[in-house]
Amino acid sequence: MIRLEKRPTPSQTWAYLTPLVAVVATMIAGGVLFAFLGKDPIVAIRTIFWDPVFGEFAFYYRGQLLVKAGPLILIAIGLSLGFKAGIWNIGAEGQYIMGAIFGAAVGLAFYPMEARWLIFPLMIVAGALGGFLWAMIPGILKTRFNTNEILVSLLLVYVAESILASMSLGLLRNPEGAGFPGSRNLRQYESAANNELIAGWGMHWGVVAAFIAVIFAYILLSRHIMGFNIRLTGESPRAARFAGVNPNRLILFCLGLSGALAGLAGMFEVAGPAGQISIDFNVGYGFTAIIVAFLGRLHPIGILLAGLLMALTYIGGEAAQASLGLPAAAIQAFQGMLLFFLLAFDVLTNFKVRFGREATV
Amino acid sequence: DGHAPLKVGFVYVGPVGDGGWTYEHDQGRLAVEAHFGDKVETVFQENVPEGADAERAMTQMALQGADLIFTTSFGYMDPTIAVAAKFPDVKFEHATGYKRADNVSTYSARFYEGRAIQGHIAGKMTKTNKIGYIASFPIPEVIRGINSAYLHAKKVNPDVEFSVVWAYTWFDPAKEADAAKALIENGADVILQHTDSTAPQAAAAEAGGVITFGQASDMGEYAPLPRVSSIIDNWAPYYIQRVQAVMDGTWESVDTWDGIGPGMVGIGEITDAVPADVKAEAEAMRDAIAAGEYHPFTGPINKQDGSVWLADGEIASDGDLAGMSFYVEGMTGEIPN
Amino acid sequence: MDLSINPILLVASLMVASTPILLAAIGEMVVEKVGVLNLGVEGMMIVGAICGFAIAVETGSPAVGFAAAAIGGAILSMLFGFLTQYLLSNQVATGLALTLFGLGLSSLMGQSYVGIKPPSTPKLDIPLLGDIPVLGPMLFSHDLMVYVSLAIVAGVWGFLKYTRGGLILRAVGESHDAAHALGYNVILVRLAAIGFGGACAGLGGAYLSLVRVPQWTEGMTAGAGWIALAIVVFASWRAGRVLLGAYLFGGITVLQLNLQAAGVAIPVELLSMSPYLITILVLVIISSDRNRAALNAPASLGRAFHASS
Amino acid sequence: MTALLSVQGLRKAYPGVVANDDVSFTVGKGEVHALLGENGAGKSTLVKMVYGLVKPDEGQMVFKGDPYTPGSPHEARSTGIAMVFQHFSLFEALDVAENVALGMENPPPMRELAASIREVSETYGLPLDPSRLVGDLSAGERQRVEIIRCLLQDPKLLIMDEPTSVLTPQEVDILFETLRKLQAEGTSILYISHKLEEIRALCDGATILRLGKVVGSCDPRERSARELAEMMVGTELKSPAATRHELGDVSLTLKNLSVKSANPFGTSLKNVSFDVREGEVLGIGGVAGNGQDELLGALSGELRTAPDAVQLKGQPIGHLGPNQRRSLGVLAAPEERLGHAAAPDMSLVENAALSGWVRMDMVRNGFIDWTMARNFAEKVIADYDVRTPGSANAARALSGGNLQKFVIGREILQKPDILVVNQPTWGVDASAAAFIRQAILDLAAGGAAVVCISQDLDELMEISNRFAALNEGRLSEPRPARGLTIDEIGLMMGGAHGMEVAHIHEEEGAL
Ligand SMILES: Nc1ncnc2c1ncn2[C@@H]1O[C@H](COP(=O)(O)OP(=O)(O)OP(=O)(O)O)[C@@H](O)[C@H]1O
Ligand SMILES: Nc1ncnc2c1ncn2[C@@H]1O[C@H](COP(=O)(O)OP(=O)(O)OP(=O)(O)O)[C@@H](O)[C@H]1O
Ligand SMILES: [Mg+2]
Ligand SMILES: [Mg+2]
Repeated sequence: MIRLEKRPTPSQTWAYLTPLVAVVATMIAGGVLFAFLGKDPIVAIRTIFWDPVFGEFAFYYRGQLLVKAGPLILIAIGLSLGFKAGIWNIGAEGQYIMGAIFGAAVGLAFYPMEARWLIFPLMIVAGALGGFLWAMIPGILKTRFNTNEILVSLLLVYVAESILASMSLGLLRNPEGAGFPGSRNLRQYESAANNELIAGWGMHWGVVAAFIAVIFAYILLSRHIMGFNIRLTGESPRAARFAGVNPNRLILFCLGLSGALAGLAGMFEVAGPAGQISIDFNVGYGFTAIIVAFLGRLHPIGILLAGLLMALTYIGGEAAQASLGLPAAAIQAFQGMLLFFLLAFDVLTNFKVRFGREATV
Repeated sequence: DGHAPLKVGFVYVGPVGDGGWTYEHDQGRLAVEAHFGDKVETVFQENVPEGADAERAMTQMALQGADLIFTTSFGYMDPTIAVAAKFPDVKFEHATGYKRADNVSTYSARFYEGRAIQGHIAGKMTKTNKIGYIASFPIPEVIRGINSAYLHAKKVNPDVEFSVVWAYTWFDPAKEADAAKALIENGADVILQHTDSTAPQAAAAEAGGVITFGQASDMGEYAPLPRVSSIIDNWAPYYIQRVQAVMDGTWESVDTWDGIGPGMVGIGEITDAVPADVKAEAEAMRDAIAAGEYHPFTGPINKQDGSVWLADGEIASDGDLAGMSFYVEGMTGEIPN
Repeated sequence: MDLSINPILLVASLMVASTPILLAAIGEMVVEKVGVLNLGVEGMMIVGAICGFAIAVETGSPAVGFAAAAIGGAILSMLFGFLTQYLLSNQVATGLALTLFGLGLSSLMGQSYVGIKPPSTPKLDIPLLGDIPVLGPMLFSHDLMVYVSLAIVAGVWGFLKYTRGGLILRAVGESHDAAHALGYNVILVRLAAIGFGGACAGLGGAYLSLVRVPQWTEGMTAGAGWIALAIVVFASWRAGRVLLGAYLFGGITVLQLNLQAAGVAIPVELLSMSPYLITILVLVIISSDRNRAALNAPASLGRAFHASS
Repeated sequence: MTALLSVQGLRKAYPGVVANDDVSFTVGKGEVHALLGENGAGKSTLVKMVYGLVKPDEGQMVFKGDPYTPGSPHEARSTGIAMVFQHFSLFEALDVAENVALGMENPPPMRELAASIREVSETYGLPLDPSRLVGDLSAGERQRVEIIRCLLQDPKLLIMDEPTSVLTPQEVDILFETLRKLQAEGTSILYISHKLEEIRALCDGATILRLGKVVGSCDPRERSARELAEMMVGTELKSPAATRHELGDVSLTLKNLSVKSANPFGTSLKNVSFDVREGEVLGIGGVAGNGQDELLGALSGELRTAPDAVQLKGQPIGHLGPNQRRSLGVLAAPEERLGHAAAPDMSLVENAALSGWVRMDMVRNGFIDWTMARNFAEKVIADYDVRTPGSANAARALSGGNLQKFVIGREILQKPDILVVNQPTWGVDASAAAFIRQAILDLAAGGAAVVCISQDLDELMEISNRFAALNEGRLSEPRPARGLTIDEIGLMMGGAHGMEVAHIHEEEGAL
């Protein structure tokens, strides 16, 4: 069987190499899956990984990569801070929804007043606040009552979804929408719109915020005492307490920050790419971001790359659906495989793998 | 004949395997393929969320040379308009929406016509005088269906009562099953559903002594009992006609709202579980509606609060129907929000 | 207010409604009891749902279907077991990946089973018991799987409390290092528990697709696996309380629909969030007693084990 | 005496270390045989091989005349070998009977097992209640569980790896009586301990290991403790020298400190009071698990108390957190090196910043100056002779002794006014231990007040001015260390649990 020997220090080389190895392994295994489904594996892999970036319509897809990756990165950055400290916010989806509702509500409250300099910044604040408050619920329950934050944050996703449905059918319903569900389209409201900064580039304020978040997290983790405390708590909670870290404050900080970033992502999405609050506004970014965070090994730069990679598999996967008739489910299974391989190869960073019968029991 | 085939794209909100809404649209796509053979090439993308993803799916199809794109969910309305503006040479067909453009048509089905027939059968057949209605979301489409069914049940059975459960989902089999059971336990012996899974059918079959109607698809596997009839979304005739129009160069932006007559709403076979006289009445109503002789919303009809909506003999306008957000007189309970 | 809800029927239908989460939760409880956190319950459930459905349709026998569902769930869980136990991957992330993968895989497997009606699972009309006035229709008129799920709960309870196997299982969850030092094969014990958890989740999924709904559709578990996870913590890792938690959640879910059907004037949105809100509330009450919660939680939950001695 | 177990040419290599190399020795029937050696000499590895937990790379074993190759501890137990582990192999959330059952091959039904636990434990003078949770037991009682677990299986060979390090002197006496009784019944015992006087009192033979190799064997009854120690180390030993200096004012005062443990199985502190002067070392003894961790926590600031309960030169600091105390000059070095005093996977630079950033001024506007942190780490490494390839290495890559030197150095180089250390030389070899003790004495000589919590009584006698003992969260009255006898210390530590407790309370009352 396999035998693992713990390395005295994690291998730097493997830390960089494992994601590449995992992607290659996923391509091979995914190719087998696609061949099994009767598609040419080479074409399928090329459609997924190559065409969106270098193919005929890359001019369009490159921008779309940013549109898709933006919220994933923004949310994943927030989550990664908590995950690093051992605080498991699984409910970013709910915080994303609440951010969108808060942001949109503020924007719509001003309709049809035109004052972009006031309304859009207010929406940003409201979006962050919405996500923050929603994340504070598991935070406060955990610090006050020791309630498991994984489950509370998760259950609150369902609650947020109910609120979203009720908002798009009630309070925020477009009064000129003939009774149909869904709010006004914020993209058509100049003061609240989060449109592309340069047409066709895909870059909107949410993507800018994601890049800022990456830089912010990088500096926080590598230079700032707060980031040090976060890492320390994750490595060894007891040593953190010895170092003077207040665990409750850290829990609230991490949950609050991840909630605020998820809320921001929701707000930028509702005012931009999605355009409106609707029953099915949320599409799982909050859950996918968890995967992105781990795919990026909880490192800001890693998350940036992982977010882009994940966006690539979505966009390439959609292209493969439309052009090769590959079922959506195959893409989902393929993404699952990618994560499996990434997690599996991670072992190489911390362990030397030996094969053979030698028994260390 | 050397012509490149016409490329037709379909954007679906659910998986083609949902057995309901998306499934029936995909049946329409397959009918197009069967009808035109080599002359068309169809592509589709399933599980496309509304919003940015829908916009991308449409753009992608347009970039890859689609000539006609059907966008089959209400939530695709704004994305369809936005993408259509960027690709003026591509024709778009948006289902159930109300925004059009030079290259965007809208189409929808008058399901309330089928609901009238269901209401009639239900009113005649109920013994407990309690009819359960599993509703999805409180939107005009659903409210219209409830009102139509209620009016026609009430017409033949003044004692009838409707109880509505809002499931807040189009499709969640387990929840639909629970809702059906709750209604049955509450005394309902007829279940109408405006959600897409067959779970309520199964729940009714298990309970026994309950009748149901298929929704979206025929759900014929539950015939003759509990399913005694059904409303079928039949998009094939429309899709074939619109593809033909593009081929002929006669395509224009139109707003289509078709019912039983043109075949967009199909009434599934009424089984022998329905007494012959009731069946005959129901079929007569179906034919009258199809022929345009009868409109299910013909006055006098009052709103729930007792105010007059339609005077005697007055027929509801399409505008009123499209935005319907109230119950008719006699309905109990409130519409959420 | 005229509350025409019939409590007998309510109990009967909550038992059916709760069975899928009960099965998944009791399996997950065993997994967590042995010190492993598998967040992939949803994925294993849905794979069980399609395996059970497909095999039941092919063979015409729901019993064979259920067996296949258990095997399907267990096989999928072994993927998690291999990654977390041999390759020491992060359990949270691996569990999430399992859910993603399971959802995709099940849709692929189920493509040709959409719109098919499965063979029906017969109800046991237990002769004498079924005739007892109130209790008969309430408790003794279900299909076999309802009783199997109860038997599994009782079995798990008895196994953990009274048998040596159960003792070893708890010991491994408590301190894998000590268990290893005494010569118990930590990895094997854990794999067995993970497999059991997968099998139970598979059964729960199949109960959905074969009995409760019954049909196959993509994504039909609709979050039931997550609720099962919540129930385990809610139950503070005790079999009896898992039953209580699952029936409570199922009960509220059914009750809120019954309240709607009975025309009670409570806002629908509030009713539809009530199962989640009430679960959170009870969770808060249960976990606020810090010491008790800490005593019950398996001490090595979620920690990777690497035998280094 | 005929041979019960004989071991021939055993070898076991770990990556980078040969833990055992060509080890041979024999244990006779009814013999109590000692294994001696410094930390890391390979004693535990050797007995784990005998117990079937580790497979040897080379070599044979013969048990009762038959070749013996245990594949697992189960096999060892069925052959008649039982073991008490160095680090307890107990499960805190399970009860005594369940813990015992887990260590037996064919345990009887629980009810019978409970009865026999009660019976056997009383026969051997180690009373135990089978229904209690192990987490609620004291360290001494836990050890009884391990021993009873072995006794119930009627072992031919009983292996004990450092059984006395957690016992009071009185408990040690009871244990020895038990072992002599067993010996009289014909059971052989393989005994590992660092306490050479014990070995001289108990053992019939000894094998001495150094760096994995057998370097000698002897009859310990015929050697002095010093001779034994020098055989182990291979060189002469030298003891730290305390300089004589005047004590200053009272620096640290604890007044009726009571605090609840954060750990459900921990011991809460009850009414602890003492004061320490500048230049003084207060030694606090006691068996592990009697509130040592909590006392360190209450002093370091990890556990908050009433402000007045802890005072620095009369100033209340009980409500302050660790970093506020650090800025006032109160520093601490916890017992657990990996995971408490240091984060295992972080580099030494980061670990230097961990407790050093406040006092060494490494943080400006919330940003850490990593250059300063690196310089500090390198100063610790240089001044305290920490053997490591560099400051970028992870803490867990250091050996225990070197990491301990790093941790102690890190605190002392911050020039504390008050230093609290817990088990400063635990698991550290003789020369490193001497180095650390000297550093503590030098610190005190420079005018700092030092509280040294330790289970090593010799160490405490060697470095402290006054001595007090913790027992179940209560602290005895501190007394001058010079002139205390082992018996007196034993009584201060609370004696054996159970029977002796009442007796002790009388004594305390009489005082
Ligand atoms: N699993 C392992 N992997 C790698 N090295 C190990 C392992 N176990 C022990 N070692 C090393 O083998 C050597 C001998 O260790 P062992 O535990 O047998 O020493 P010991 O004599 O019992 O020491 P102590 O007095 O501290 O208990 C040490 O250098 C130790 O670091
Ligand atoms: N279980 C283990 N797994 C892997 N490596 C280990 C293990 N135990 C010890 N080591 C490594 O073996 C080496 C020796 O460690 P150990 O703590 O046993 O040293 P030691 O001989 O006791 O030294 P010191 O006397 O300084 O404590 C270290 O590099 C350590 O990282
Ligand atoms: Mg040892
Ligand atoms: Mg050591």
